[in-house]
Amino acid sequence: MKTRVKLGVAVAASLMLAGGQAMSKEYKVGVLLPFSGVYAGLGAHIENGFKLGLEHYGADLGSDTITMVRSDTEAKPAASLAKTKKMVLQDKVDVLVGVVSSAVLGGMRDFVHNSGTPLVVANAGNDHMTGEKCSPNIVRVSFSNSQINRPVGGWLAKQGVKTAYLMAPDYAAGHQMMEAFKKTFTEAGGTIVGEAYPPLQGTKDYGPYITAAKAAKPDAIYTFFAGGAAITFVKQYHDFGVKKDIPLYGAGFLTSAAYVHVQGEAADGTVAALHYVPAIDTPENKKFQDAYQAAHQKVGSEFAVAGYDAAHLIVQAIKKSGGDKDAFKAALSKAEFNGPRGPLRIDPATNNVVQNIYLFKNEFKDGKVVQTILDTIPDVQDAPNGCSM
Amino acid sequence: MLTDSGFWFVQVLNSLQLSMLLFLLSVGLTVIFGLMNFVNLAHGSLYALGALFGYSIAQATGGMWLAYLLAPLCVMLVGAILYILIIDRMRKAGPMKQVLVTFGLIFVLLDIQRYLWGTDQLGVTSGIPFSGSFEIFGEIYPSYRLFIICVGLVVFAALFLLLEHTRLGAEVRAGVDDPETASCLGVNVERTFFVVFLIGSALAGLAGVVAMPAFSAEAGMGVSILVPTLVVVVVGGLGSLKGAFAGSLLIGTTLTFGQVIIPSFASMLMYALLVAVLLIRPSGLFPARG
Amino acid sequence: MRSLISFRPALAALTLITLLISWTNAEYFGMEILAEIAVLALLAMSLDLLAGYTGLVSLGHAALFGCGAYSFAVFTAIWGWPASLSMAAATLLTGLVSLVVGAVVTRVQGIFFIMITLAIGEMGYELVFKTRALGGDDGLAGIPRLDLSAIGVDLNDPGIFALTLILLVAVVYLLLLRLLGSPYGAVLTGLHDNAGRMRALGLPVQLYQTSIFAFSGALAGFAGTLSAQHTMFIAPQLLHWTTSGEVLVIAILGGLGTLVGPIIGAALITLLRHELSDLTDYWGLWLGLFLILVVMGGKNGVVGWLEAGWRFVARRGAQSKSTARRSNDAAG
Amino acid sequence: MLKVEGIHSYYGASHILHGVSLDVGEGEVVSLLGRNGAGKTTTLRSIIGLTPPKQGSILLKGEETSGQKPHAMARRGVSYMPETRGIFPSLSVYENLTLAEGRRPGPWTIPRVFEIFPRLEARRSNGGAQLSGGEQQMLAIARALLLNPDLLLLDEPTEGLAPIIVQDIEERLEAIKHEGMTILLVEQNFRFATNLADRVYVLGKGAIQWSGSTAEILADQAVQKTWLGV
Repeated sequence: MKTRVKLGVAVAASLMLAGGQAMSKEYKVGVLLPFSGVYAGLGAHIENGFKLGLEHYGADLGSDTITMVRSDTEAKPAASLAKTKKMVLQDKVDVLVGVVSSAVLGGMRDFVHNSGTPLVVANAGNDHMTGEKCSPNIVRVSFSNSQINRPVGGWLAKQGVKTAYLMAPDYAAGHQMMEAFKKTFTEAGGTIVGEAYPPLQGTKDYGPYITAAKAAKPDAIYTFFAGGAAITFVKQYHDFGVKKDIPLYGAGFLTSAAYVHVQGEAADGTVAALHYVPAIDTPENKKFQDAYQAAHQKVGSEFAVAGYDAAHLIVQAIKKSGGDKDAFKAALSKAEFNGPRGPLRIDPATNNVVQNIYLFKNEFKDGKVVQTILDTIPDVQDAPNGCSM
Repeated sequence: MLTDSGFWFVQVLNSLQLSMLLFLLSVGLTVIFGLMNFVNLAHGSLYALGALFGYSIAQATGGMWLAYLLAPLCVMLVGAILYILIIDRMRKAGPMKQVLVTFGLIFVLLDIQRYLWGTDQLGVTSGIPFSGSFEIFGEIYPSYRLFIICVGLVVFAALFLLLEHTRLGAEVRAGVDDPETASCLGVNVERTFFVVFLIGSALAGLAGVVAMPAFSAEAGMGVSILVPTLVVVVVGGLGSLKGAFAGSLLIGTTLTFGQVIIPSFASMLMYALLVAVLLIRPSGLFPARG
Repeated sequence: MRSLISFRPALAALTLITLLISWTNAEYFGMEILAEIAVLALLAMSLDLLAGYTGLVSLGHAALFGCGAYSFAVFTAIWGWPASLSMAAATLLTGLVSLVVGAVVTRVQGIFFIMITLAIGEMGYELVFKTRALGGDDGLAGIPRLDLSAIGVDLNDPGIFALTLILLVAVVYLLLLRLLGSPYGAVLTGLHDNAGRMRALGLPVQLYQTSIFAFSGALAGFAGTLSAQHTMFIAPQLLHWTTSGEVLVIAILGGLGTLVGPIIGAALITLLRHELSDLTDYWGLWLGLFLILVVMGGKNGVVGWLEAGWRFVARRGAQSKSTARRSNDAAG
Repeated sequence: MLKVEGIHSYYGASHILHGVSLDVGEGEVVSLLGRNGAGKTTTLRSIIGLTPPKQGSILLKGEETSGQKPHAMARRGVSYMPETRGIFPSLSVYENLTLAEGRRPGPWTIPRVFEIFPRLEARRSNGGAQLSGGEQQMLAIARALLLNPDLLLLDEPTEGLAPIIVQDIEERLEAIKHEGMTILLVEQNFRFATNLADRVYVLGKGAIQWSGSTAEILADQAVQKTWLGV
């Protein structure tokens, strides 16, 4: 009773008529995403993007077909590990894709590393997974926490920001993002005048933190928040009227395309950095957004793009390898193509993606938030950080 | 910063705002607890429903005022359905089974919310009253937060009058003290339970719809608010308005000033406070039943 | 009545046999499920001692489970102790922690007990979540399994691991059965029925409650060490109050105060969860409804239903036997 | 007024009443006597509906009322004063009274009960928890009267009170009796009960063991000794 999406069936059928039956192969992709629990929303975005990617690129495989087996990770490490094992050992999938939470990725890591089945990570940004805990079996097509924030420190210092106050939720990703920013910002001569790490869960009342940050009188506030916390934070920051004195900067999840319309006027003036902005003006992005918006009546977010590019990556690697397991893995590590986010490639030294980071500004015009790209930092690549394949 | 009186004044307002939100949530729960001896873990889900109904109504009408009025009524209707189908039948089942049934209800209501409203965050960006801010002691403070504080105080005053100066209030207090005797005096205790459950549900819904413009609405937002609400109820003492009010202020203040003074241990502080209060007063600060 | 007393152990034997039969048929994933069931069964049995037999409903039990898992992980993966020693030390440590916690929490009753255990459990969760040395929210990996190669047992084989856990469930079940049959067990049941009267009789009620809290905690910690070995990775989720809630669900669904109920509950919930989540993304809805219906059915969980069914069958059997005898008499 | 026939009542699993039958005529004061645990309180609780009987019938003014809820019984004119008196501690004396007032039309109003129990008027705004035992008893009786009942069920109105207060209460109940009130009285205090009652039922082991007029029981030493231990 698995949900199976068969794609390229028509193509396969027509080729079969042409006598290519013996040549066609079926590839199984195991999709591991949270479909329930707090990350269910992200799971849905990535899955939608992944399906769209298979639609757009699946035909490239000719007579070969890709079958999806999906499993709900519930964002719980133990449950996810059991389901990963099932996919690899029982369903015998050729490749795994997905994983939103870094804790879930941490739980799967050793098993995936020791199994022969590669995993394409479509969200979880934990630096270590393409650093000291990297694995030839784990390829990340989304981002790493430090990759997004590292370029911002120098950029911000160049804009004349001398002092900054940091704020992020109190968990690994929050700390990694802030650390990466802090390093480049202080190297460029900036000073951190204060930091606050509110709890990840709980009442989500940032009033007290915002009041404290304001009292520290920095030139700018640099933050990372995502999802409901990002909406609440941006709204409250706006309501406290701090923005005119202290501009708000952050990792781009702060004003993600997934929910910036909910923030509305509150997002106005916020500048953020991310590997994808819907405003990117390329034919690849237009094709993606047109199709995505037609199918789902909403803007494709960076999460959807990660799913979409994961599909592209897998199709490309299958095509290159012709079905050979090792060649497939090698092809994943060396993939290179233009996606909605622009040029991207996988760095064989870490298996992390190399991509542009966009600095973009949110402006509230005529009842809508408009995002415009201020600057593009090309080919941002993570150092190996203890990774040896 | 530590000597800046404006800073501390704003933090006091912040703590009041959080306290009032907690009060709106916990007061219904505590009276249901006290009157019916009923442990309703699904109370947080009603909060989420209030926010989500409020979102839909605001979308349809283009403003919040109708949402403030109608969303609590919608939640009250859900409360009525829950009462008739489940709560009423579980009243005498003992706390353990009640915990279990309402724990199951959390799952059910969560998935219904996800099905109806999806998994994305929702929020309104226009038609919000008091969306500006005002200046006080040289600090800028959002007017909407003051609005939340006022709603909390008004509800407290209204409930105080209702409980202390009306016949329904006397019947509720009598029902908390001794439901058997109250029924022998002609009080339809079961109907009183029902009315109190509806009011409690509506207040949870009100909390949700009032919080929605300042925060956002999403399926599942009720689960994370449940624990602080339970803490307020237990610290305040079961069944009393005074307890809910005092407990809310205590927890709201602890969380807010905890966040300012020792940010990473604010929620830990809340739990420590609960343990301390229970060890000194094993039935909370102001229990309705001695 | 006699038939009912032997009914539960018979049911336990049947459950165990069912688990063993499914073990012989299980594929790889089946082994994982069986191991998961066994760990949950141990944890739920430990909670049953508290909630079912002594009447102390704890929503902080997951934190003790997590205490066992995390201390085992620290001893093995960080300090490099052998797994066997670590298991013993982690169990003992959790028992000690439970003793201290138990001495505090047993001072309050009823709903207040539920809340104080929840609060202390959440403090544990927050502590682990924030402690970088324990991996914080990313969790802790690299946990080894017990090395029994000296006696020719390879626990890294999923089948053997699952089998070992199932057998452990059986052993713990028998031990707990003996404990509950002892005078000490009788006192516990008395505490459940009427703590006030026991106190009036001059019994050191709190001492008994604390001791069972400590024992139950140690058992939960032991289950924690097994859970860590099963997944070889642990995350703070393990300690969260919702995990306690789920274990409580397992115990009550199976039948509180029956000891075999938690084993059945663990199997049922685990299977339902995996099956339902394959069928629909809204599996929580169906699980929740199922839970509500079972509890509202008014019997003591699945065991309660089975016992009611057994009584019915037994009565019908007795009736038909006596009717048969009567007709024989008439004939004679 | 009241006719109870063969009722069986249970507390949880334990079978307390084994077919109790009794009747109370209009304007009569009937006393139910018996030792502790004989089932006296359970009989009253069964009539008012707090412990609904599983078998048997209860007829009030000829109508079957078995299984009715207590609040419905109160509205039909049965007023029950529990042994524990049931004063609400979080309500003032006045509020305790208003709770019962106005549910049925009749002669009893708050000013009128203040006439009979002037002590209550003096303490009208005190909390229920601040009253002495005697005051609580007066309040409980006053409250029961305010329902304007046709039938008054009193459970041990003298329990735990000083003799002088018992005397006081006896006088007031005597006055209420003379106004024509029908009363079913449960008592341990033999003298008090026989002073007030017209007829007596003796309850033992969950069943009626003896019944007769007050004069008869006063004469029957054997019954007193066997069932009451007087």
